[in-house]
Amino acid sequence: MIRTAITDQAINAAALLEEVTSDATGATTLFLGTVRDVNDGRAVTGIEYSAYTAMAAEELQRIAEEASLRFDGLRIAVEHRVGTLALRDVSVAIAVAHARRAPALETSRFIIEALKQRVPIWKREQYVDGDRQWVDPTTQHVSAAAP
Amino acid sequence: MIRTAITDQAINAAALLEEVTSDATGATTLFLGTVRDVNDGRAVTGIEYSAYTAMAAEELQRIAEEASLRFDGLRIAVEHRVGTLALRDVSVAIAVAHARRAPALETSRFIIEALKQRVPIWKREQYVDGDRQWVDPTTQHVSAAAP
Amino acid sequence: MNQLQVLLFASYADAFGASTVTVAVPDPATVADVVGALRSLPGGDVLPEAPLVAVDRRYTRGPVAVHAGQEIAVIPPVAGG
Amino acid sequence: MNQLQVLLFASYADAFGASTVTVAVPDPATVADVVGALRSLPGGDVLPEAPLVAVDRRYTRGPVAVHAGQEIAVIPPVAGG
Repeated sequence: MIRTAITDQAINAAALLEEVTSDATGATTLFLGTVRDVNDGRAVTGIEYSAYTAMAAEELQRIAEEASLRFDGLRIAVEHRVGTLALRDVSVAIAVAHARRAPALETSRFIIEALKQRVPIWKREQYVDGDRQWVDPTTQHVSAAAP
Repeated sequence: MIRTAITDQAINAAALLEEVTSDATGATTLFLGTVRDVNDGRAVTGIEYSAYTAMAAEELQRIAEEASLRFDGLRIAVEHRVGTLALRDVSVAIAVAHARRAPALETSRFIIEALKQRVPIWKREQYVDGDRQWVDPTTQHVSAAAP
Repeated sequence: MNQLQVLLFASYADAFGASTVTVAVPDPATVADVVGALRSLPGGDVLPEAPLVAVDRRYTRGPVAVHAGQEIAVIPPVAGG
Repeated sequence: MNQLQVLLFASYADAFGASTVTVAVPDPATVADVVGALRSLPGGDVLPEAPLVAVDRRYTRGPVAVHAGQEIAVIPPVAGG
């Protein structure tokens, strides 16, 4: 099974775990991305995630389908949230289950790496001083945003 | 932080996630081992986990401490359950959080691989036909158990 | 010349001051023509040498032809996860 | 000779019919002496050539000395997870 979604609702990690685990699976992995309090040395109060929603949904689904070709019997559920998130809020959840651990663990890693490279989602960090900046991973630091 | 336990209670995966996630973490991983319905071609109805409890607790803690030396700022919680488990029951949960995903993902993998090699826990599978056998991973199939 | 609508997001939308812009390009046109036309607009200097362009919600590579009716988007460096 | 208690688990406990057995070994004794004494007991043929032995809840390697008062355990192939 594969299910992927871009959502503006809070992500229910426990529900994703439940969704992928079956009688035939022996290993379930969950990866959660959460908002943390410091990035690039600046105190972060929240992150605003935006997406090219139609393409993000399609690209995320393509990634999960590519991942599913690598091992038989994978069960995959992925959600990425958009909107304004506070500290500790879950931005992305990747749940993968398989009969054995190696396919589950490797698929989880495959999906998060591909997601970060390919899915058209952006984040603007909000700082303690009220400033906001778009994060540009290609430069390994944040780039100045328009006011 | 590090917390490890051998427990005879049901594992609360959501509580472990909560426990390791902090304002400073951006990636949380969870690995769950669950009882599955087929092993080595035989229909399994449950698994009885037993342990050399005192040593299992110490060895599990040593593994988590070794893992914690590999990256700064890891937060680790691991529980392994013993007793008789039914299909889908969680036998082991490994929750790891870190500021960044690579340390979290790699630590999760490190811990499950070391746990499977070193922690003195055994499982006896119960089959549909009423038979029970101890699982011996070193022979890649189950070995005959005493009646 | 042909008028094409282009979708912009995040830092690019901020730089151009719009989430959709219309550019005039030769007919037939390529992705490079679209990027060249964008670059000449106010805010166009935000674009790197070879920005990512998606057509109909798929990334393009190389000299891909584009035409009216397609969904054309210029994609800033992604930062999901 | 010295009497030492040895802890057994899982398939080994089943084979020996007990979770603790007492073996007589030379004084001083090594882990190999303990394994040798176990092998001569009923059920002892369950043991592989070099079973894992833990002393005071740590795995041993090589010719480690053991003495009364230590917690000695022979460990079947583990299968946690």
